[in-house]
Amino acid sequence: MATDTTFGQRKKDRIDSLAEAGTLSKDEGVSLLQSAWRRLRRDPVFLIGLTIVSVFVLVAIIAPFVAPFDPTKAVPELRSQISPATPIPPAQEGHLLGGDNAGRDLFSRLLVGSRQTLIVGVLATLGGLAGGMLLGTLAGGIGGWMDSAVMRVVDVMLSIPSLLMAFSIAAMFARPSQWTVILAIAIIQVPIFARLLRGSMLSQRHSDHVLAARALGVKPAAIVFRHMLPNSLGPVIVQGTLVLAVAIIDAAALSFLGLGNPDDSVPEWGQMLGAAQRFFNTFPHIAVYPAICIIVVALGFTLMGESLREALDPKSRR
Amino acid sequence: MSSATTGALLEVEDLRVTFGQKGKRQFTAVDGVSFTVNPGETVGLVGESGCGKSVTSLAIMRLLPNRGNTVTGSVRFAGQDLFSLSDGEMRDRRGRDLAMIFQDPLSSLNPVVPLGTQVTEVLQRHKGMKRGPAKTRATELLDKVGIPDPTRRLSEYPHQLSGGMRQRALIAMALACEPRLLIADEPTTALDVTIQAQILALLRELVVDSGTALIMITHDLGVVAGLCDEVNVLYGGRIVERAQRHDLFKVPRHPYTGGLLASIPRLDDPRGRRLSPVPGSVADNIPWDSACAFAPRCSSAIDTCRTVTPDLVADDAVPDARLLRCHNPLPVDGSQAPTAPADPTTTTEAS
Amino acid sequence: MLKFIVRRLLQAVLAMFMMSLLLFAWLRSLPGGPVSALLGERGTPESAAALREQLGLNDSIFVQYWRFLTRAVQGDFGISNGVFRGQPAMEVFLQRFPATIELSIIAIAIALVLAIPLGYLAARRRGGIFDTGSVIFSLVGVAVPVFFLAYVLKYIFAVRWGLLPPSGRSGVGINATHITNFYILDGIMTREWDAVWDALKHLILPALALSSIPFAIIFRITRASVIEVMDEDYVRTARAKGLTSSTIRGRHIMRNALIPVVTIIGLQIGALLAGAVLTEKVFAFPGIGDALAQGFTLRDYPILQVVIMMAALIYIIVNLLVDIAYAIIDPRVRTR
Amino acid sequence: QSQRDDDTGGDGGGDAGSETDGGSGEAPEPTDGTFVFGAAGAPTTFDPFYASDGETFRVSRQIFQNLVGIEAGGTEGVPELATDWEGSEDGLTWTFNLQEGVTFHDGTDFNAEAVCANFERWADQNEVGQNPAVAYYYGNDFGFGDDSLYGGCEATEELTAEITITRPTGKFPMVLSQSAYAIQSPTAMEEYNANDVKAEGEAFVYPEYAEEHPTGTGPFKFESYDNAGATVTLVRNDDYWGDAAGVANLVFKIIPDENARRQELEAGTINGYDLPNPVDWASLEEGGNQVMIRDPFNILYLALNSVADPQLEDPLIRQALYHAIDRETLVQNQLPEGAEVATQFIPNTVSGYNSSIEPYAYDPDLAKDLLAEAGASDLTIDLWYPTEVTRPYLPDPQRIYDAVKADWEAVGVTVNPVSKPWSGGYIDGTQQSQAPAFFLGWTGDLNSADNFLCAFFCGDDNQFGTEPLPFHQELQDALRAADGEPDEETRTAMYEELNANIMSEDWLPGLPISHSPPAIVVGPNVEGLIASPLTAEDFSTVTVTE
Amino acid sequence: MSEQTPDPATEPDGGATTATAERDVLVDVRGVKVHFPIKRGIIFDRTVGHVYAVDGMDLQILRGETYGLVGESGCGKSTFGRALLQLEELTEGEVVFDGTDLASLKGEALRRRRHDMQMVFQDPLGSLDPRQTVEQLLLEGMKAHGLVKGQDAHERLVGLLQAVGLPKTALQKYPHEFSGGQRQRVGIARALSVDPKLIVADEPVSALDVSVQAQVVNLLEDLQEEFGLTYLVIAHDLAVVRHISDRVGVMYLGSLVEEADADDLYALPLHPYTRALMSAVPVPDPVVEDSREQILLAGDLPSPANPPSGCRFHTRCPWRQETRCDTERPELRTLQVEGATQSHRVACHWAEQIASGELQPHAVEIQVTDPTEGASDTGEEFFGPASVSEVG
Ligand SMILES: Nc1ncnc2c1ncn2[C@@H]1O[C@H](COP(=O)(O)OP(=O)(O)OP(=O)(O)O)[C@@H](O)[C@H]1O
Ligand SMILES: Nc1ncnc2c1ncn2[C@@H]1O[C@H](COP(=O)(O)OP(=O)(O)OP(=O)(O)O)[C@@H](O)[C@H]1O
Ligand SMILES: [Mg+2]
Ligand SMILES: [Mg+2]
Ligand code: NI
Repeated sequence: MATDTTFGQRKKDRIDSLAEAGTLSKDEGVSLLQSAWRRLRRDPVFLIGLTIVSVFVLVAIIAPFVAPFDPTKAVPELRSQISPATPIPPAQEGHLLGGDNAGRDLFSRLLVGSRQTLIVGVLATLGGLAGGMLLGTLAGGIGGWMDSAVMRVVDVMLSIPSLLMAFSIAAMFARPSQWTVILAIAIIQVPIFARLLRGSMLSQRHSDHVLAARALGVKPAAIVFRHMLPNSLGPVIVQGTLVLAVAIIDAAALSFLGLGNPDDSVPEWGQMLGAAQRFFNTFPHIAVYPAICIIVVALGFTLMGESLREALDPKSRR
Repeated sequence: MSSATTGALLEVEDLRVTFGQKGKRQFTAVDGVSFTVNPGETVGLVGESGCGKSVTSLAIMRLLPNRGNTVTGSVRFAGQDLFSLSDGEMRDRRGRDLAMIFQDPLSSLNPVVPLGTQVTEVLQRHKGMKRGPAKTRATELLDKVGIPDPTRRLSEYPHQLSGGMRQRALIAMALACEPRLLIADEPTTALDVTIQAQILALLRELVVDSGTALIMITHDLGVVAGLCDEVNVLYGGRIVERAQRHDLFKVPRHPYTGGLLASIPRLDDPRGRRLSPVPGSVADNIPWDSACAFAPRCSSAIDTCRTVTPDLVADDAVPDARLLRCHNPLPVDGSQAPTAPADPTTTTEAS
Repeated sequence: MLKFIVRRLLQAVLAMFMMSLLLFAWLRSLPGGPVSALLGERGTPESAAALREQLGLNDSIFVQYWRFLTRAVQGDFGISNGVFRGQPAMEVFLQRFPATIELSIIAIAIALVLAIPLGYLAARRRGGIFDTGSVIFSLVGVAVPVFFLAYVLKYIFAVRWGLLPPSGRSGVGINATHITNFYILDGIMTREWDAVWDALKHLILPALALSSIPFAIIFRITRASVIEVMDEDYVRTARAKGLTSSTIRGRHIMRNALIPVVTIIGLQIGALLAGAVLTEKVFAFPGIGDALAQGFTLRDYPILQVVIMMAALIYIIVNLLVDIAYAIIDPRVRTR
Repeated sequence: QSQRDDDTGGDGGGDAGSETDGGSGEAPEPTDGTFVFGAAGAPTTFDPFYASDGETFRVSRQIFQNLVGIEAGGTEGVPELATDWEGSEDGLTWTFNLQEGVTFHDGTDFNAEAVCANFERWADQNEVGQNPAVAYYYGNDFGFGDDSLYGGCEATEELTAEITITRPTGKFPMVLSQSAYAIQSPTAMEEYNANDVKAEGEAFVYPEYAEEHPTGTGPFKFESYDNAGATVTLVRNDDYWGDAAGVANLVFKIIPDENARRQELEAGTINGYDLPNPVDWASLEEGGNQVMIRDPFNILYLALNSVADPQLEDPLIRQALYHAIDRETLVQNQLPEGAEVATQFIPNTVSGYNSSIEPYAYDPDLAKDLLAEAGASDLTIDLWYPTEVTRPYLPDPQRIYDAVKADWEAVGVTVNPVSKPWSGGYIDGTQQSQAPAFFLGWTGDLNSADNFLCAFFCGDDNQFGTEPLPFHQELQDALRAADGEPDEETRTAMYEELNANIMSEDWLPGLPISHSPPAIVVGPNVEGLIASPLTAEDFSTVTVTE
Repeated sequence: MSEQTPDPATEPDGGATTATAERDVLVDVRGVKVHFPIKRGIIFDRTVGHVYAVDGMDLQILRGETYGLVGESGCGKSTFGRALLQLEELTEGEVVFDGTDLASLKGEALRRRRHDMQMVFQDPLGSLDPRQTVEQLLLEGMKAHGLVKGQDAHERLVGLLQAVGLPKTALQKYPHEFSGGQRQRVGIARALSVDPKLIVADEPVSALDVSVQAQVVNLLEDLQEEFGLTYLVIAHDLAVVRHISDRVGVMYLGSLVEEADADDLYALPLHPYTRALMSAVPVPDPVVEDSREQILLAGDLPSPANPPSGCRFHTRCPWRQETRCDTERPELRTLQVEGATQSHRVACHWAEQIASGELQPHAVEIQVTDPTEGASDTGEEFFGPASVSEVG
C-alpha cells in the first residue's frame, strides 16, 4: 500500500503543536472527546443517529415487558387462521400487524426482536473487538516477528471479501445457530479491528509519551496496557459503532442465505427477514417490517458512527 | 518613512476580523489594525503566536474562509478598495498585483502537480502566456530564485525538492507576475537556520532589486531586525507599537516589546544573564474593550491599564515617528526591560 | 516500480498459498464433504466407502493437499460435484466470471458517476441542508440490505411497471453470438445492437442494487477528502495565485481529493464480490456470486474453492492495479 | 436402502407419445412459438442414464423416449417406443415389439438392435460408471456384475427385442419407464464415447456425449446449453415419428431463486415453472396463471431409528409418539391444499396400497398412558429437521418440526431440536443412524410399491434402524418375496399385507405423516400442459399463444 | 592531523587544562553509532542500506554541568539523546554512565538503572499520556522504581510540583488542561520524580513561545542548582544552547564537528559549519544584523542515508580544499590556535588555516545529485544539495 508521505510532517507538527500550546489554555482546554462532543451536539446527522439508537436500545430493554404477546409462542387465535392459502394471519384487532407463519404475533416479535438483534450486533462486535484487540495488541505491542506473523494472517483474512468469509465460517458449522452467526460476523471483523488497533498502537509505540514511559523505567507490560492500549482505542471504538450496523445487516444476509439461526422461536430481525423471503411475493409485509427495522437501526448506528468518526478525525477538526 | 504617506501602495485602515458564528462566542482576531506599505518598503508584523498576524494577511488577500467571519475596515491597494471588488476582479489581482508566500513550503505546493505547471499556471492566467513562453519564463524565474538546473526541476514534483528549494519555488511563483506587493507569512519558520538565512537573503535581494513592497510576518524578532524597515508589534489583534526597526530595538517602549526582547537569549549576550520572560501566556489576556489586553501580564501595569483601553498614538517621548498603545510605557533611557516581578499575575499560571 | 510490482505479486502468491491451505483445511473440516455431496441421499455406507477410495479421499490430508495444490497451480480446481456437476470448476468460473465483471463494472460506474459530483457538491456546501441530506441518503444506502433493495427494485421496475426484466442475464429469443461472454462487448463486436440493449437492460437493476454500498462509501470518501483538500495550504496558495475557480477545482482540489477515492475503489472490489453473491442470487444472474451461493447449499467444494480463491486473487490483483494507479496519480508514491 | 428426491420432485419414464396416445387428437397444431420454462437448477448432464435428479430428467424427457412410457396425467405404464410387450410364465423373458418408423435425431434408425445396444451399454459400465453416484438407477434397479438383474438382450427381429432377466421382479417392465432408461442412439453414443465416464479429482467427468450430443427419438432435439447465460435450448424435432411438438423452441431458463422464478413468470419472461410455493398458489391464479396441482405421489414420514436411540425399540413408545401427533391439524395448517394424512408408507395410487388401514388416531391421553406404561413418562428425544431445503412433501421443515414438537411436548416428551443443512450433515446423519427421530420423505419414480418400501426398509442398515427390532428379518423377507413375485395380483396382495404389518402396533418402525400434492404453474397464454403425478410432464403438447 | 590528536575515547583526560582539572565524568560516550536499517524486500524485508543517524559520537559530560548539543534538523541530535539513554539500540560504541557500561545492562537491570537518567521532550503535550492525570504521570515512575511507599507519596508529589512551580491543584488535572509552558513543567517534574542524576532535554523549549521559553529555561537553571543535576540539552537554537550550556557540541550529519566551552565556541568558532551556523542565527538587534557578515551555505543537509564521503561537510563547505576533504574523514582534535583552549576540539582538516585567514572562502560548486537516491524510509529522503551560495 501507499506509504504516508509525510515529508516535513515533523516540522509541521511542531508548528501545529506550537499553535496548540498557545491556544489551549486551562479554562479553554478540552479533551479530544469533549471537543468532539461539542461538535457532535450540533451535528444533525449525529443527533438523528443518536435518537434512533437510543430508541432502539430503549425498546430492546423494555420490549419483553410491553410486548402484548409472547413472541416465542403461537397465539391460538392466530394459529387457527393459518392455512396453506393464508399462511400469514393478516392484521386484525388485537394484532396490529397480524401474525407470522407460525401464528405468533408479529408486532410482539418485532418489538422483542430488537433485543436479539441488539445482542447479535453487540456480541458480534464485541467478539470482533476482542479478537482484534488480542491480535492487534500482540502485533502492535510486541512488534517484531510477532507483528509480521500476525499481520500476514490478518492480510490474508482481509484479502477475502468479508461476507464471503462469513458465509464460509457460518457454513462450517454443522448446526447453524445464533452463535454461529455471531461468531462468523465476529471473525470477519477481527482483521479490521486488528489492523486498526495495530496501526494506532504502532503510532503510539513511537510516540513521545510512550518513549517517556520507557525512559522512566516503566515495565514493558504496563507500557502496553496502560499507555499504548488506552490511547489506541479511539478509532477502534468508532469502528465499533459502524461494525454494529454492519453486523446487523450481515446477520440478515446470512439468514437470507439460509445460514442463520434455524430456530426462530426467539425473534431476531435478520432471521425474521430471512424466514420471510418465502412469503415475499404474496405477503410482503412480513418481510418489510423487519427490513425497515433493520434499515432504521443500521442507519442509526451508521449515522452515529460516521459522524463520530468524522468528529474524532483530527484532520477534519478545523 | 511616515506611515501617512499618501502615495502608499497598500493602506490598511481599521481592519477588523471577527470569527464566530451564531450561538458561538465571537472572537475578534484582528481588532482595528491600520498600517501602510510603500513601494520598496518592508514592513514587519511581529507578535507571538495567535496574535492575528496571519489573519491580517489573509484578510488583505481576501483569502479568509467564506463563512464564519466578518471583516470590516478597508484595504486600499494603489488607491483601490480591495473589499469593494467583485470576486472575479479580486482574483485578477491576486497573483498579479498582490502575491503571498506561506510558511510551510511543502504543504503549500500541490503534491500531485509538477512544479512547472504550478509556476506556469500563474503566467498563463495573468499574463495570458502560451505554454511555451510560460515555460521559458518559469525557467528563468526558478533560476532567478537560485534553483539549480531549473529545466529539470520544472518537471519534478514538490516532494522531490529539498525544503529550501520548495520555499524558493513558492517565491518564484509569487514573483511570477512581478507583483507590487508581496506578503510573506512566516516564510522561514519551517526551515533550518542555515536555510532560513538563504531565504532571507533572497527576499532581501528581491526587495532591493525590484522595488517590491514586502510585508514580512514573523514571530522571530531576529528576522525582523535584519529585514524590515518598519516594524509593527501586534498583541491580541491590535498593533501595540510601531516604529522604524533601529528605533524599536534600541528603545522598546511598549512593555510587551520590551518583554519579548528581554526574554530572548542573544548570541552576543554575556552568558549567565538571567532571562526575563514575559510572564503568563496569551490565555491571560483580557478583552481590549475596557482595558489593556496585556495588563495581566504586564510588569509595569498601573490601574489605568485595567480600566481604560489605551489608544495607538504617537509617542512623544522619543524623537522618532513611533506609535504606541500604552498607558505606562517603558522609560526611554533604560534600554533594558525591567526585570520581571516574582509573581505578576493573578492567575493560576505559575512562573 | 517494477520491484514494487514484483514484490506485491510475490506477496500475492504467498497470500494465495496460505489461503489455499486455509481453504483446503476448512472445506475438509466441513460436515458432509465431497462424498456426501456426490451421493447425496442415495449414499449407503458401502457406496460411500467405495467412492471415497475411488476419489482418493482415503489418502492422507497432506497427499490430498499436495494433489490439490499441484493441480491448482495449473489452473485445475477439480470438477464440480454439485451445481455444475461434471464440469471443471475453472471452466465454470471462466464462463461465469465475465457476467460478474460486467455487473461490477456497471455498478462501480454508477457509483462513481453519482458519488463523485455529489460528494464534491456536499463538501462545498458543507453543513447545509443539501449536505446533511445527501449524507443521510448515502448512509441509507449502506443500511439497506442489498438483497432487500434488490427485491424492492425488482418489484417496482419489473413486476409493477414491467420496464426492465426481473432477472437473468439475457432475454430468451435474443440470438446473440458469444465470443468473450461479456455480453455487451460481444454485442458491440458483432454489431448485434439488440443484444447489447438486452444485456444492458438485464444489468441495470442488479447493478443499481449492487452499487448502493460503493456509492455511499465513495460519496463519503469524496466528500471527506474534498473537505480536507479544500483546507489544504496548497489550495490557499492556488487561490492566492488568483487562479480561476475551475482550475482550482480541477487541478488543485479534485486531483488530490480523488487519490483516496482510487484506493477505496480497490477495497470496494471485495465488497462488490460479496455483494454479488446476494445480488446475483436474487436476480438469478449467472455470475460467480450466483455459482457461489448455489455451491454453498450443495457443498460444491471445487466451485467454492475456485470462486473463493479466484475472488481473493482478483481482489489482490485489483488492489495491486489500484496501487499502481495510485502511484501514477500520486507522484509521491511513485519515486519510492 | 437408499432414497432419492430433490426439490423439483421425482420423475419417471419418458412421455406418453405412443401410437395410441400420441395420435389421440389432443395433439396441438405446431406453432413457431417458444416455451420458456423456469428451472430451479442446471441439469447435471444430458445423458439421463447418468442422472438421478429432476432438473436433468425434465430436460431429457423432452429429448428421449423409453420402451415403456407413462400415461399422460397418470402413473400407469403405456406403450411408447415399444408398441406392446409380453413376459414369459416365469417372468424371466420379456419380448418387446417396437414402434415402426422411428429415427434418432442423428438420422439413424431405431430398431431392436438399437434397443439391445442400449441394454448392453447399461450393463457394460466401467468401474466409475458403476458407482452409485453415477448410474444410480441402474445400479439400484438392475445392479452391475454377476448378480445383476439383467440377463441379456437379443434382437430377434428388426423390430422385436427379447430381454431376459435373472430373477422375477414386480418392477419389470415398469422400471423401464424411468427416465434413466431412455433409448439413445447407439451411433451417437459410440461416436462421442458415451460410456467414458471418469473420476477426476473429487468428482466425475462425463463424456462428450453426455455434455453436448444427447441423441434420442423424442419430440425435441438438443440445441445448446449456455452455462454463461444459464439456459438450455431445445428445438422441435421435425422428423418426429409422432405428433410434432407444439412449440418450435423449448428453453429452460435456470433461475435458482424461487422468488425470482415467480417474478419472471409475472413479468412474462418465462412461461412456467415447477413447484410454486403453496403460499403463492392463490395469488398466482389471481394473476391469471394456471396452477396445476398434481395428485400426490409422495410421502412425508417421521422415522424413528432404534439404532440411534435404543429407547425406541419399545413399540409402546413408538405408538405413543404416533398417537401424540395431531396430523389433521398439521396437514391443514402447514401443507398445501390437497394434502392428505398418510395411513401407510405409499400413496394410494400405488398398487399394494391397503385401504383398510385406519389412520392412527390423535389421542394425547392415550399417548401419555402408553408412555407411562412403557415407563418413559419423562422421555427425551432428539428430533432432527433439515434446513436449507424445501421438498415437495416438506414445504417448510421448520414449521412441521414446530408442530410435532408442540404435540410431543404436550404429552410430556422433552424434544431436543437438531437442525442440519440438508447436504451439510442432515442426509449423512440420518443415513448413518445418528438421528433418533427425523423427517424425510420420498417422491415415487414409478407405480411400484417396491420403489417406496424398499427405499425405506431394505437392508440391515436402513434409515429406520430396524435391525435391533424383532420383526427385522420378517420385514426383509417380505420385501424380497413381494418384489420377486411375478404374478401381479398376488404381488399386490402381498404388498397390502406388508403395509398392514408395517403399520401394526408391534412393527411401526416410523410414522407416515402425509402426502402433499406438488404443483406446476404456467402462464395464462400456455395451453396443453398435462400435469403428471410423477412430475414427468411432456412439453410437446404445449403451445404458447401470444 | 588527527594523528597529533590524542584519541579522546582512550584518553579522555588527555591534556585537560580546563577548570575541572579533576574531571568528574558522569557520562562517557565512546564512538557511538546508531544506524537505522532501511528495509526493503521481496517477501522478507532485507536491509538495503542504512540511515547513518548517529555516526561516531565521542563526548564526555561532567557531573553537574550542562552540555548543549546543536545542529541542523535531522543531523541526529535526538537519536543521540535517545541512544544515550539506551532508548535506541546502539549499533556500535559504548556509553559509560557513572562507571557502568549501559550496554551491558539488559532488561530489568537497565530498567532499574533508568532512575538515574531521565528525559524531557520537545513536545510537551505529545510526551504526556493524555489519559493520565498529572498525579498518575508523576507516580508512575516513582512506583516503577519503588521510590514511594503510601504516605510520603503525596508529600513528594507536592514537593515536585513546588520545585517546578505548579500549583497543587494541578495533580488532578489532565495534560490538555495546561498551557504549553505548564505542560513542559509537568514533563520536567516527571523527569525529576525519580531523582535522576542526568537529564537529557531534547529540545525542551523549541515548541514554546519565546516568552514561555524563557520561563522554562530559567526553571531548568534553577533546578540544576537545587538538585545538582547534569543536563544534556539538545536544541537547534544556538542562542538558547549557548545561554544555558557550559559546554557546547555542534553536530553535523551524525557526528560532532566542534566542541568547546560555550564562551570559547562563540568567541572563536573554528569549524566552517559552526561559523556558518552562527552567522545565520538572526539576532534581534538591527545594528548587529546590518553589520553581520553572513556565511551562506549552499543547499541543505545531505541525506543521512547517503552521507558524503570524507568530511561530511565538504559538499557545502566554502573552505573546501581539493585534497583530503572529500576523501578523508577528519577527527575531533584540539588545535594549536591562538585563543583556543585545550578543551576546544574541532573536526576539520584545515581549521588552523581557516582560523589564521590563510584559506579564504570560495563559492561552492553545486553538486546536483539525484535527491531521491539512497532514500531512507523516514520521509526525509529528498533532501539534496542544491543551491548557489553567496558568500557574504
Ligand atoms: N478560521 C478561523 N476560525 C476561528 N478562529 C480563527 C480562525 N483562524 C484564526 N483564528 C484565530 O485567530 C487568532 C489569530 O490567528 P492567526 O493565525 O492570525 O495567528 P498568528 O499570529 O498568525 O499566529 P501564528 O504565529 O501561530 O501563525 C487565533 O487565536 C486563532 O485561533
Ligand atoms: N526510527 C528511525 N528509523 C529510521 N530513521 C530514523 C529513525 N529515527 C530517526 N531517523 C533518521 O535519523 C536522522 C536523525 O534523526 P534525529 O531525529 O535524531 O534528528 P534531529 O537532529 O533530532 O532532528 P530535529 O532537529 O528535526 O529533531 C534523520 O534523518 C531521521 O530521519
Ligand atoms: Mg500564522
Ligand atoms: Mg530531534
Ligand atoms: Ni586531521
